[in-house]
Amino acid sequence: MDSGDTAWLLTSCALVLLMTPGLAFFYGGMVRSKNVLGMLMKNYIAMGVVTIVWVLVGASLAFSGSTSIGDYSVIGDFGLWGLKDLGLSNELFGMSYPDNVHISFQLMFAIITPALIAGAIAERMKFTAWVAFVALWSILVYSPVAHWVWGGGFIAEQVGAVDFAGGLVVHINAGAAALALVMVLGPRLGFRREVIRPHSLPLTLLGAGLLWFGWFGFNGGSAFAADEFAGNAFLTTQIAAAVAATVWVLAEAFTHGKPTALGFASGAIAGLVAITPAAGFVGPLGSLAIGAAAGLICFWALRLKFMLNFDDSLDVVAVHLVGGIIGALLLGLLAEEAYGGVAGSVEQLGRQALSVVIALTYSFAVSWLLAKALDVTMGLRASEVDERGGLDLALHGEQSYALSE
Amino acid sequence: MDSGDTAWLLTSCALVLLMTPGLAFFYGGMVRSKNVLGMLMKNYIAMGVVTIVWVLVGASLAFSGSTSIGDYSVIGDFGLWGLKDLGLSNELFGMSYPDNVHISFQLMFAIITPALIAGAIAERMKFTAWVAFVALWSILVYSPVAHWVWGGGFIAEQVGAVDFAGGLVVHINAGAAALALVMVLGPRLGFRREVIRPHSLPLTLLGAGLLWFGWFGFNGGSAFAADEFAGNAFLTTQIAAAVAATVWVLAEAFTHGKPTALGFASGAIAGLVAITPAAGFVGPLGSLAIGAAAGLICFWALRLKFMLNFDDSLDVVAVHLVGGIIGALLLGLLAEEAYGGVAGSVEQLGRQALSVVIALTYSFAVSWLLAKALDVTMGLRASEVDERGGLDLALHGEQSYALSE
Amino acid sequence: MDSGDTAWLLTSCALVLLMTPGLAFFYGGMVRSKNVLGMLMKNYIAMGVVTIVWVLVGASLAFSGSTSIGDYSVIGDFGLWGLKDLGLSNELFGMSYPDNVHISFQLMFAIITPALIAGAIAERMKFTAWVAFVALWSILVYSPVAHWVWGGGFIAEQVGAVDFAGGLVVHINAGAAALALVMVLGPRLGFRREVIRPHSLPLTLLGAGLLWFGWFGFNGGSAFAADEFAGNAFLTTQIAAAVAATVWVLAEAFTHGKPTALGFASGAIAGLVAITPAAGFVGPLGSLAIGAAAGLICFWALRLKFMLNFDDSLDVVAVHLVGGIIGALLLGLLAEEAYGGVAGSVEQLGRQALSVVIALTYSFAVSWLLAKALDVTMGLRASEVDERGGLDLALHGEQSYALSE
Amino acid sequence: MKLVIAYIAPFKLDEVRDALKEAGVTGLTAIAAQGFGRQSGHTETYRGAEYEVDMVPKVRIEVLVDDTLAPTVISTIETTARTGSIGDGKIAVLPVEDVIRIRTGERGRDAI
Amino acid sequence: MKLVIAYIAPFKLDEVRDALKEAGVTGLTAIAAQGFGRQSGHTETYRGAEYEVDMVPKVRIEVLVDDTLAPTVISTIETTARTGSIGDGKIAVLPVEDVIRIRTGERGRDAI
Amino acid sequence: MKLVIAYIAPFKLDEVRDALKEAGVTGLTAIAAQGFGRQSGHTETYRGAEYEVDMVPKVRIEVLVDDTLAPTVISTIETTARTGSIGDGKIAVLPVEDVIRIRTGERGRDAI
Ligand SMILES: Nc1ncnc2c1ncn2[C@@H]1O[C@H](COP(=O)(O)OP(=O)(O)O)[C@@H](O)[C@H]1O
Ligand SMILES: Nc1ncnc2c1ncn2[C@@H]1O[C@H](COP(=O)(O)OP(=O)(O)O)[C@@H](O)[C@H]1O
Ligand SMILES: Nc1ncnc2c1ncn2[C@@H]1O[C@H](COP(=O)(O)OP(=O)(O)O)[C@@H](O)[C@H]1O
Repeated sequence: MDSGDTAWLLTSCALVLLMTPGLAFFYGGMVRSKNVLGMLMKNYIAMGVVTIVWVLVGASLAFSGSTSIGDYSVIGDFGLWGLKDLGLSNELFGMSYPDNVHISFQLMFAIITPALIAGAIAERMKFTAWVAFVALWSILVYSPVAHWVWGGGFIAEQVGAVDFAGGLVVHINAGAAALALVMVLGPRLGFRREVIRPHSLPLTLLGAGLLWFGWFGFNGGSAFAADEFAGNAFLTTQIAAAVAATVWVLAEAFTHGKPTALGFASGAIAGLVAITPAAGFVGPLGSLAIGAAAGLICFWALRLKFMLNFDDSLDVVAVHLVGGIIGALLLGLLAEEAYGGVAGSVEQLGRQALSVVIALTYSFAVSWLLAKALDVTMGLRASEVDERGGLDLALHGEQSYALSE
Repeated sequence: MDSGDTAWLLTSCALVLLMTPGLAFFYGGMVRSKNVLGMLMKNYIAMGVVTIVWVLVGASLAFSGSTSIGDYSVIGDFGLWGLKDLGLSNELFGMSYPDNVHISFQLMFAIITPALIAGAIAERMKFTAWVAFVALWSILVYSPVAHWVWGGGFIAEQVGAVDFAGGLVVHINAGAAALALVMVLGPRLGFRREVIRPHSLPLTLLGAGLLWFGWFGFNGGSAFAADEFAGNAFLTTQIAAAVAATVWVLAEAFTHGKPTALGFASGAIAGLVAITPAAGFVGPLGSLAIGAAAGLICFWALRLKFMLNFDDSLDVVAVHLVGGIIGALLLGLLAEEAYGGVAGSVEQLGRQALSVVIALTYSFAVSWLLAKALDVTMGLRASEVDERGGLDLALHGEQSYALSE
Repeated sequence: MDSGDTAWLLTSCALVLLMTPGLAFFYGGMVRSKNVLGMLMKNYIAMGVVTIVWVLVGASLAFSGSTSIGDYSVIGDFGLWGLKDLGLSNELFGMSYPDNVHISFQLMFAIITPALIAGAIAERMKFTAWVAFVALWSILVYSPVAHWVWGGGFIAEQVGAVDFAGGLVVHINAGAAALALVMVLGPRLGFRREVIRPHSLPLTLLGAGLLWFGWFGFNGGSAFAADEFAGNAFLTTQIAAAVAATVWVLAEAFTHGKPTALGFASGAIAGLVAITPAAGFVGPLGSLAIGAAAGLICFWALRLKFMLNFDDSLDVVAVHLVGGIIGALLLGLLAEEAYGGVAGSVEQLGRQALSVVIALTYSFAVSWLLAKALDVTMGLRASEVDERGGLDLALHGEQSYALSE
Repeated sequence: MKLVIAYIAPFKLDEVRDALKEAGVTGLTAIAAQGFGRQSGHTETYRGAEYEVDMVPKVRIEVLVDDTLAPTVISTIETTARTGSIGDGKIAVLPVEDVIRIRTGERGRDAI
Repeated sequence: MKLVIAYIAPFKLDEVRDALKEAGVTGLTAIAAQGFGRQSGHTETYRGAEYEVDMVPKVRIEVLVDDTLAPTVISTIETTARTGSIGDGKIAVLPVEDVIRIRTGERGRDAI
Repeated sequence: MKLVIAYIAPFKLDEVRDALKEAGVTGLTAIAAQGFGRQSGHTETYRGAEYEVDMVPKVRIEVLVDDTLAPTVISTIETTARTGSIGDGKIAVLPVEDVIRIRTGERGRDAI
């Protein structure tokens, strides 16, 4: 084992964990003040629930052994349940750092993925239903897709698509689930009629700053070593975020006349999302192109929800689903063999496109069924009175701010 | 020296430093808006004062040489005062990283420990008295206890208790001091009569997020290397925090009907506290048990202050003293030799219990005397008018928020 | 290449990136609530614009090759434009970690330097003019000065001055530019007449905490390895920050009767600034002296703007220009050869003084010309109505807070 | 002239303002308030300590109107702010002796 | 009917509200305010710049009452809000011409 | 006695308060408000969704005065709050039946 690689992966684990609070504030700033704690909790609770699920079965289903249909490995097994046999070596995963670090690193990805979905269902979903959704989704959707792409499953083996740090597993997966959940849940009261303003954009910018920071662990750590490939992934991450944020505010300036702070933050996240699957496969100029595409296209994709009339409240689809697709596809063209061993080509683009369709379809379908099932059994949505008065008081019995004394 | 270990310890130093601002916001969100800056300052000032004390004498008293009573080493010496002879080697501590990194790492622990106490005396203690308390407490309590446990002192050598990352030295130590200080200081005006609400729970959740993040350096760094033991401590830390937070909100849901955001944050900290002494000695399942115990028992311990009628304003006793004891004792039973060389047993439990009694008694007694002495000489408590009007204006001449223009 | 060094430098890159959001909040808390987003954006946009400039030409001008006037290398060349030929090796810079990590690390410095200037022009400068200023300043001022000091230029080679982590390149450079820009821009409406209070000091303290945390990457990473020199720079950084913050609040207590939270934060930053050029050249006691000097002198320097009547709104001159000079000069006296190979001496002091004069003069002059040019062409300043109503609405079409629903 | 004060639910503000505009009102002022009334409050729990909070967030609007417009203003607020559930709020009408427009110095009806 | 306005110290709000409830008042509205009066202000210092701030935080409550209840309301506020030190605040009584309950359309005394 | 209410631009508050002090006013209360009036609002854009916002931040001050001082108070506010552009705000004068100083129980003119 290599202490330098271990040091970097430990650091990366911590950085990725921090992304979930970062995301909570990114989202939390955008809701109305009566729903702030409800929003933060929908993210923070993932740090609790998904960790438990992961220890019990999630890690095992994703990364231990393989259960196949024909040649296609579709899920792991229960060999690692409870992490009882994790031990202290690096034999399970054959990395240059201990297996327990790899399990922690993967856990942090498993946490933030369902947390991303929370932006879509802001200000109206019941907390209990959310907890159930997260726990079940983690098992039924996250672990399988992670297995297909990173755990020796069929997307890596048969389809031949690549995903450096989670374009498919994290962003497309979460974005498709967000769409499904919103379709079952319905729009907020007042959607498209009332002015629903962010209650504190400074919190959103803080969240964006923490996300950007943490993303270096997300993408840089996904090189699984402290080496030149990690360095390249780090640099491409920075470039894509910077370019997408800048392009986004330029697009705003041309469209609405004014560049906004929320736009900068949104653009940065869009760029980070899009570079995620590609970070280790492209170089600086490739990342510049991906960042520019993400800034433009995701900005444009904001209008989808108004065109198609679904209340994806904090734009998970436009940023994560669309951004993830941009990165997953563009890497098929822009990958240079020198960086990560994959060469851009029309064939690779085809493989990438197929993998996108599979992940998107699976996540959408299972998430939709899951949402329906929960809606029928326990009810997905807070009552109208609770929604009007705000979820903080109704569901959590707390107020976010008491600034007067 | 090993560059990988050095890299991880440098990172851990930075992470632990960040915990003090994190703690400041965790606490700062819970006070009323007239006392926010007073609260933040009581934490931040520890980064100033304790650093100075540590450089001058604190580090030396804790980690240089030993002064014994009979066989029992009770304190270090002045050999390292001013850190003049620290040098650039790793000879003093014989770690695989430089001595100056070890001194920095230990400094960060010395800073956060008195800062933890600040939660108990929120909204009423004079700033000057607090500064004096912190400086003297650091010398009279922190350095000795650190020496006993980690500096070759009698708790490690004769009692045979272990403390991975500071159950005794940090949490029980701070919790006992908090109790003593509160008993001398008395309750806030309006305690138990008025509604005293947190002024900004988002700040508290931000603080909790930063603490969780920083804690990976606290516990992970306490393996003193970037290796499989660090990886295990990292993973157990994550698990205990997650389980305790989840159990706490479950307990709330059963007791009061509603899971709260403050509860999640409190539970997470309780879990992090409890796993601290144990992180490197137990495995994933052990940490699961410790987390669950911390979530339940610390939640229950909240009522102690109402039963016994002391105004431990932000529950330092319930979270840090009780949480620290849970971890220190449970590790005596749950430790597995494979992880950290200590096997759980009734004997080990006895050693742990003895060490808890010693640290708790010493810290409580000296803190109480110190508080009394300061009360008589300079006065501990802000005037009634200052307390009513808020410490921010009265003691610091500032307002926390001026949101109107 | 060494994985431990690489791990530490990757971590340092992330830490330094986080400083720009940290700075944004440090500044953002100090402005009135109508200008918060404007302030945050002036910092965040640097992460976008400077990254793009750096990739295209900035990195190349600073660190690739050299263009000389006589023996004096005054600027790099275009050999590295677009980072096309960066590759995956460590041949360009000959470090023990990959070249792409070195370029990322230097990029983070290039980002925060112009962001520092933003504090001086708070609450009145047009966003478009600021973007143009940052882009051009990065090319015309940052890259040359970085080249002179760190890229093989004449300050390192002929003048013989040293600058560990950016006293000249970052702080004096930004401080002199801030002064120039303020002189062209003029004071805020109501400067010295109206009460202009910070709208949220908790945000400022949060920013200070993040800056302190990130600074460990700034100074610690500037040892370019995970070794005892990094450990020493880390420790001196901590000491200087702690001492300066403490001295500052003491000075306040003596002068105004009350230590303030804003004072603690300001003092910490002053100490961090002053130790920056010296961190790797002095030991613990040297850093103590530098911290104390920074705390006292920068506190005193706050009154300069009132004496000389320029509205350096958030005191970039008093903290960064004065603080940077303190560190750059004192290291000439206090450097000990054992730490970083430079011995304090009157000659070294002379070299340092000369380098200060050069950097200060160059930055001031070019920044002044640039500001004038932009003022004539596009106008530097927001209209009076926009300034009265606040930049958030006028320039960005957003409100920072909507706390009522 | 009258000053019409109304305490309404915060989410009704936009609707009421638009309706008043429609009805010919040229200005109003709104303030965030906390109301106590028949509408039951709620329980907040912080670390196990339960607090009964009777105050609910309301918006207090006030409209200066000419006597002739007052009835319209009142009925407009009544209609748009009503949901039929407890907590809809109240309207109060106060006499006003004089109104001055600061910008022009106009007084009385012209100043509204 | 009357509108009783009182400016009181923020920490007195709970006590005053409870006492008014006791005295038979069925509703009130509270607003965060900044008061200037005989109570001396304070000095704030930001980076060495000292500002004299005369305004202190107050809470402004207002209660719509029937004429007969007005004296009770006034004396209740007086007794509970009084600490005896400068800054206790003031009470003002204004005439009210009409009150309407939005939910039901009731008017006058019944609407209170 | 009168209650003089004024809606003014937030940045004028300090100036108005100082002028009133000068003019002999011994107290006032200020509240943050949102005003809608002739002054055009503005557009806010969040992720491409444009909102027309008519409300602009105002400060609402109120001063209890003796009848004889009322004209001075009004003209002082008029002069200092005026900038000449739309949105300078309005002043309203309401009759007050009684004023009580909580601290002392004084009533009427003496209580102001
Ligand atoms: N007597 C009163 N004086 C001042 N404000 C009142 C009074 N009664 C009610 N209010 C205000 O009206 C709001 C609604 O009153 P409430 O009694 O809850 O419902 P409703 O008016 O539908 O019966 C309260 O929250 C409060 O702000
Ligand atoms: N003339 C006034 N008009 C409006 N509000 C006033 C007036 N005088 C005092 N107040 C309010 O009452 C509060 C207390 O008044 P102050 O003169 O400080 O104390 P006291 O009423 O005990 O003499 C002030 O802060 C202000 O909010
Ligand atoms: N009829 C009204 N009732 C209550 N407040 C009003 C009324 N008209 C104006 N205001 C207040 O006065 C402010 C300024 O009014 P506006 O019409 O914009 O400018 P002006 O008074 O200069 O014509 C508004 O923002 C609002 O707060």
